[in-house]
Amino acid sequence: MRVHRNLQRLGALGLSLALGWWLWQGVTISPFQGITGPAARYIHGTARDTGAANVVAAILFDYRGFDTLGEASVIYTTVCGVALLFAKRRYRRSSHGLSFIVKRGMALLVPFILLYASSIIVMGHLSPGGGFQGGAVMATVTVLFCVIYGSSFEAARVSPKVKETIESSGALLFTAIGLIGLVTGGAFLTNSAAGFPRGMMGHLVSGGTIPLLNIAVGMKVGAGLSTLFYSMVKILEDPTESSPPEV
Amino acid sequence: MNPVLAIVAPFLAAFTIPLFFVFRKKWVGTAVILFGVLSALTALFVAAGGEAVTVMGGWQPEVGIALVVDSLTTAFLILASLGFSASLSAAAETFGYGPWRFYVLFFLSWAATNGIILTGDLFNLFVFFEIFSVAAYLVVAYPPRSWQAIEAGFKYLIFGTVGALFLLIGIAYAFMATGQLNMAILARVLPRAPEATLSVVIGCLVVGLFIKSGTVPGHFWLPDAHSSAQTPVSALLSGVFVKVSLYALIRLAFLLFGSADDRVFFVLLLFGTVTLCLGHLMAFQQEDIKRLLAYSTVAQVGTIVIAIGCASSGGVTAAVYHAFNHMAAKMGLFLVSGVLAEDRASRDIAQMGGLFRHRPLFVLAFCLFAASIAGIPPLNGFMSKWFLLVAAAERGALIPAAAVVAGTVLSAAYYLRPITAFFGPAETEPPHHRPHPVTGAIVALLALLCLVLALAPYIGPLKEGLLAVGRDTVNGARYIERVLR
Amino acid sequence: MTDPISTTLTALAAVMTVPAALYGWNAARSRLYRLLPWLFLLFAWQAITAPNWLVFVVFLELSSLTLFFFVLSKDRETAFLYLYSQLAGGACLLLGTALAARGGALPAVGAVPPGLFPLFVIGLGFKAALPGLHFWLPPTHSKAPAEASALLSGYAVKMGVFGLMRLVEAPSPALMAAGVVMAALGALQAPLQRDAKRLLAYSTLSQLGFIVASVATGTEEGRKAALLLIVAHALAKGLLFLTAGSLEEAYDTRDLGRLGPAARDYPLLFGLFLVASLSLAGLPFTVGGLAKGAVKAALADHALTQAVLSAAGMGTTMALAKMASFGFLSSGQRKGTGRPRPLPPLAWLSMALFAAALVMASFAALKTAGAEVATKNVLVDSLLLIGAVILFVRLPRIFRPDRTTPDVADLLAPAGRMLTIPLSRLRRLHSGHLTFYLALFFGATLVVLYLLRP
Amino acid sequence: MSTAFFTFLAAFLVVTALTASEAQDMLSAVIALSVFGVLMAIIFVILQAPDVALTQAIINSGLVTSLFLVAYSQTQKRGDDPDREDDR
Repeated sequence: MRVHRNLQRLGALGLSLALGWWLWQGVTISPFQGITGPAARYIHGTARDTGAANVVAAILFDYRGFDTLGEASVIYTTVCGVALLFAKRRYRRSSHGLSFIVKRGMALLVPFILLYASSIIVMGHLSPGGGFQGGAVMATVTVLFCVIYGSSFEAARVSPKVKETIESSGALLFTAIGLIGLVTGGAFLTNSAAGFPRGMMGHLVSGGTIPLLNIAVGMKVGAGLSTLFYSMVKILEDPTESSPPEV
Repeated sequence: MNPVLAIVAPFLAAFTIPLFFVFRKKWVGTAVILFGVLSALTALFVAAGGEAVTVMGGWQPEVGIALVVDSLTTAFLILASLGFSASLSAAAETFGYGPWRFYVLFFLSWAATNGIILTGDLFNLFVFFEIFSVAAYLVVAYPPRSWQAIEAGFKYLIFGTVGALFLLIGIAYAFMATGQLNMAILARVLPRAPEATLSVVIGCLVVGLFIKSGTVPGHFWLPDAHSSAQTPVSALLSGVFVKVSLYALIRLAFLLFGSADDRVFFVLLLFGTVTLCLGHLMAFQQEDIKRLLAYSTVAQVGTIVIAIGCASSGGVTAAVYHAFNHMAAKMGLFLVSGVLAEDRASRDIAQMGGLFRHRPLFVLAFCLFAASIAGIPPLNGFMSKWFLLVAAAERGALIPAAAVVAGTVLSAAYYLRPITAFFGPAETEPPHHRPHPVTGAIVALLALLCLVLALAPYIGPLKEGLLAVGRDTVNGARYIERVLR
Repeated sequence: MTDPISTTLTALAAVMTVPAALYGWNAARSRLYRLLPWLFLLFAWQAITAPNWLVFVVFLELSSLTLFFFVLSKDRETAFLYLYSQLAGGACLLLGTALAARGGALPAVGAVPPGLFPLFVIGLGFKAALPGLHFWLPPTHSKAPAEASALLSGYAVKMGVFGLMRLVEAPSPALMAAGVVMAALGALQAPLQRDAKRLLAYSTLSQLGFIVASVATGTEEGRKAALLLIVAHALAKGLLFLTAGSLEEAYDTRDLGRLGPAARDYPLLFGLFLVASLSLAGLPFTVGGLAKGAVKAALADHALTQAVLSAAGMGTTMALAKMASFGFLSSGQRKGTGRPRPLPPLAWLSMALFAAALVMASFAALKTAGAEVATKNVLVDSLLLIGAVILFVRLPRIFRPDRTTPDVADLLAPAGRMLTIPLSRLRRLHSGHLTFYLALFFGATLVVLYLLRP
Repeated sequence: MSTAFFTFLAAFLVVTALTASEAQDMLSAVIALSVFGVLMAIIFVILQAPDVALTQAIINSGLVTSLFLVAYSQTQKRGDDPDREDDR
């Protein structure tokens, strides 16, 4: 049996190496000739086109904003599906938590984490960061709540329905901004051409729709990831177990 | 009508249904139906609007994301909206509106399907494929009562992720070699890439789409997923989801891989033939009626892949025509067999005795659909197979053509088994008698669709439309010119 | 297309269908079954008058399908065997048609490109039961309802021959060899059967051999002779199958070893049997005898073929003599109750119609052929006929009905077992093991990449 | 320095990936995957992609790991996957 197993591993190794070799021999590293194609346009045109200081944010939320809608929807889909599959009523929420000291420490930390997350979201068009990252940081707060205070506390503070509402509103906000662009600018997700203020580069109010879309994505991702964790952690606290397992 | 609305309408549905649930729980059902009608109508209006190109954000196609409507897009938009509407109605009857999250997933997959069909951007295609696949894994695993469904969903998840990975690698290589993502521009510049890179790009994309569409050897998830899922979901998977991946294969094959490069089409012919034979032979051995239908879907996927591999306008016409036929017939088969299996509380063919007396109309519809899929002469399945045979003959692909013909005989053989069981004697009365008015109506409409499709080669506009799909799709230069104009 | 061949066959279809439909009228399980012969007639007409091969194939398949339902009403497994074999033939034809349609237009019913000739012959061979492809014929003919057997043997196989007639425009030695083998095989097997309808089935095979050999000459004369024999055989065999069916109806068995003195119980039935069998055996001045004479005349250049066919003709005679002797004349081997069941009037009517058609056909054939042709070989033919009967009487041990003979249908079960081996291999590939699946997939990915290599 | 550091990171990346796939104990695999995520984040920073690095650090090392841990705590803790049950 053991020999058989090792043979299997050898086969797997051989397959991986062969596949890797094929992929490797397809890699082309052309001598650097300067940036061409859309990349050049993105680098040179961001400031002129959108007024955003962060090129990545401009690509994500303006040039290829439609992709971002799709990517955010992937998370939305996942969250919805996990909640669908784990929608079992028989799991009760846990009110177990960790020790008092940890709880206090966490309580002191939470405002700062929230502030950090909001700054990442709101300043997405000026500095690295944006809706995805800020939303994820936001979601870690609820994860910490679940771990440290128990999920019943978490559910009491931010009920699942509120999260649901935030998530859907974020997604709707994104779509609505796109539709405004369609009505006024002739194409879905039109930014400055649809009359959104371009603002002064480097200022908080700049980049037209980009900050708004960042906020929308932040709502969507933050509430979504937190629902995801909450749905799964409900399973964890199955009533058949006497005490919550140490995580 | 702006093409993007066909994507946005189902998205809006998916984003608002949770709000309805939170604030007005009673309106969820109405909202689902209204949004279903809205999405279907939007897609049909976009399809009826004729050729159009629009770029998100008002940029040039090179910088932004382009949506393109041409005849191939039109055909598949119609296919998707028909399939999704039918499945939605059946699901509303089967599940009710309690599991509202299911409908959210349903609309998300609808939006993603329309996105895949409409998009003219390679990375955007991948993004929509992701939404589509994730939604598909989850609806397969719904409801989490049965472990078979969960396991099938898991298998699908693993395979789908591997497929997505290959798609992503292919797209990344294409971007690395050219710096472009727009399909029209890529069609122009990709042939200038080094040969080795090109082969990796094409190989990865083809293999990724093989998994997504269920072509051998990426088919292992398909029988489990299609047979373990709930009836409306199975119908949707076989009727639409598989076709969407085949749409992507058609589009990329003729646009990016270049009709000049014969190797790709040889690969398609080879794997299509293998898929066809394996699907038929495995279907022949099944005892479970839904598994039989699932393997038959594998075989039909093989048929369509062969049609694509013919690399001619006739082949594409046959592929699209066959996709429509298979959608109509296989959705009907899944719906009918779901109802009958529920009556018998078993999916075992041997247990299906006496159902003709129990539900004569459903069984007769089953016979019609089965005859259509098997390719019994005057029906639509025969028509599309004939188109395919002629295309294969023109290409000189004798073995695939022979396989298609042999498959007809085999599929007649294995579809006769459930049919004779239905007409045969029953040991016990069927234990369940739940009426299925909506499913019955959908089955009737699908049967009607089968008959209309059988007449399609004789109806001038339909025939012209089908031929135009083939002509326009093969002509990559026309597509490029329209997008970059 | 209208020419003597299609006109004759169109008329023949109607002549065959009406008695068959009448015969089955009472036995039909439901009204739908009464519709089947007429559906068959409709499809047969369409196939015979088809402008191109595609239409021909489609309607040929549809006519097979109606007969399939016919057979299904009596025996399920045989029906499936019939359907699969016919579908296989139709599939070959369809493939051939598609390949011939490569240029654009659909190929007209007629000669095809030489490369496709074998494919068409195989496809039509399933229908016309060429040797090797005839495995479906004996079981189907023996187990179908009598009226379906009459249609099958009388007309359905002739549609395959019709295709061959259109297809063959030049002499084809291979096809002629096939025809000779068929004739010999059928004549060898027929007298050895114990099932009355199976005996008739093998005799059909033998007669089809005559027809195919005649068609294979590729001459106009050969085609004409074949057409005459088709008519003669269709009418005679239709009547014979109906009489055999009546025997089964009356005595509840087809086993020649158990059938009793039917000639005493039903003298009229025996008379009808004699009419048909004499014509089939080739008695001079009957349509059968004239047709066989015409076939031999058409094969004047092929002495060996002629000789084999003469021998095969004797085999047919012996088989019919056996049926007459054990089915009608044997004295009370039958065990059981006294009076056999009476036959319904419609059955008598239908058989009378066949007999009338046969007699009329004989007169018509005599009139067109003229006295000179009709009397040319009277002596030889009569001698052969009498010789065969004498042989039958002198060698009773060979023809005893309690023997079982090896049969092509015996090969079906081993062939089925052989097929299951690769199928089970394939099933084991689907093991449910995810890692194994993934390994297979990655292997195939490498194959794809290798095939795409620059 | 940069090249050597980069090579070191890449090699370590491969090691963690192998550990994750070959570890007998699920928990070790989860932790190895988490380390893998952190290394990826560092590499992204070196490649001057701070946006991606931020996402990688939060999602892969934080959220995904915690989800894996939740799943781990619900599965059998004998540390081996059922496929290998027959080996013993």
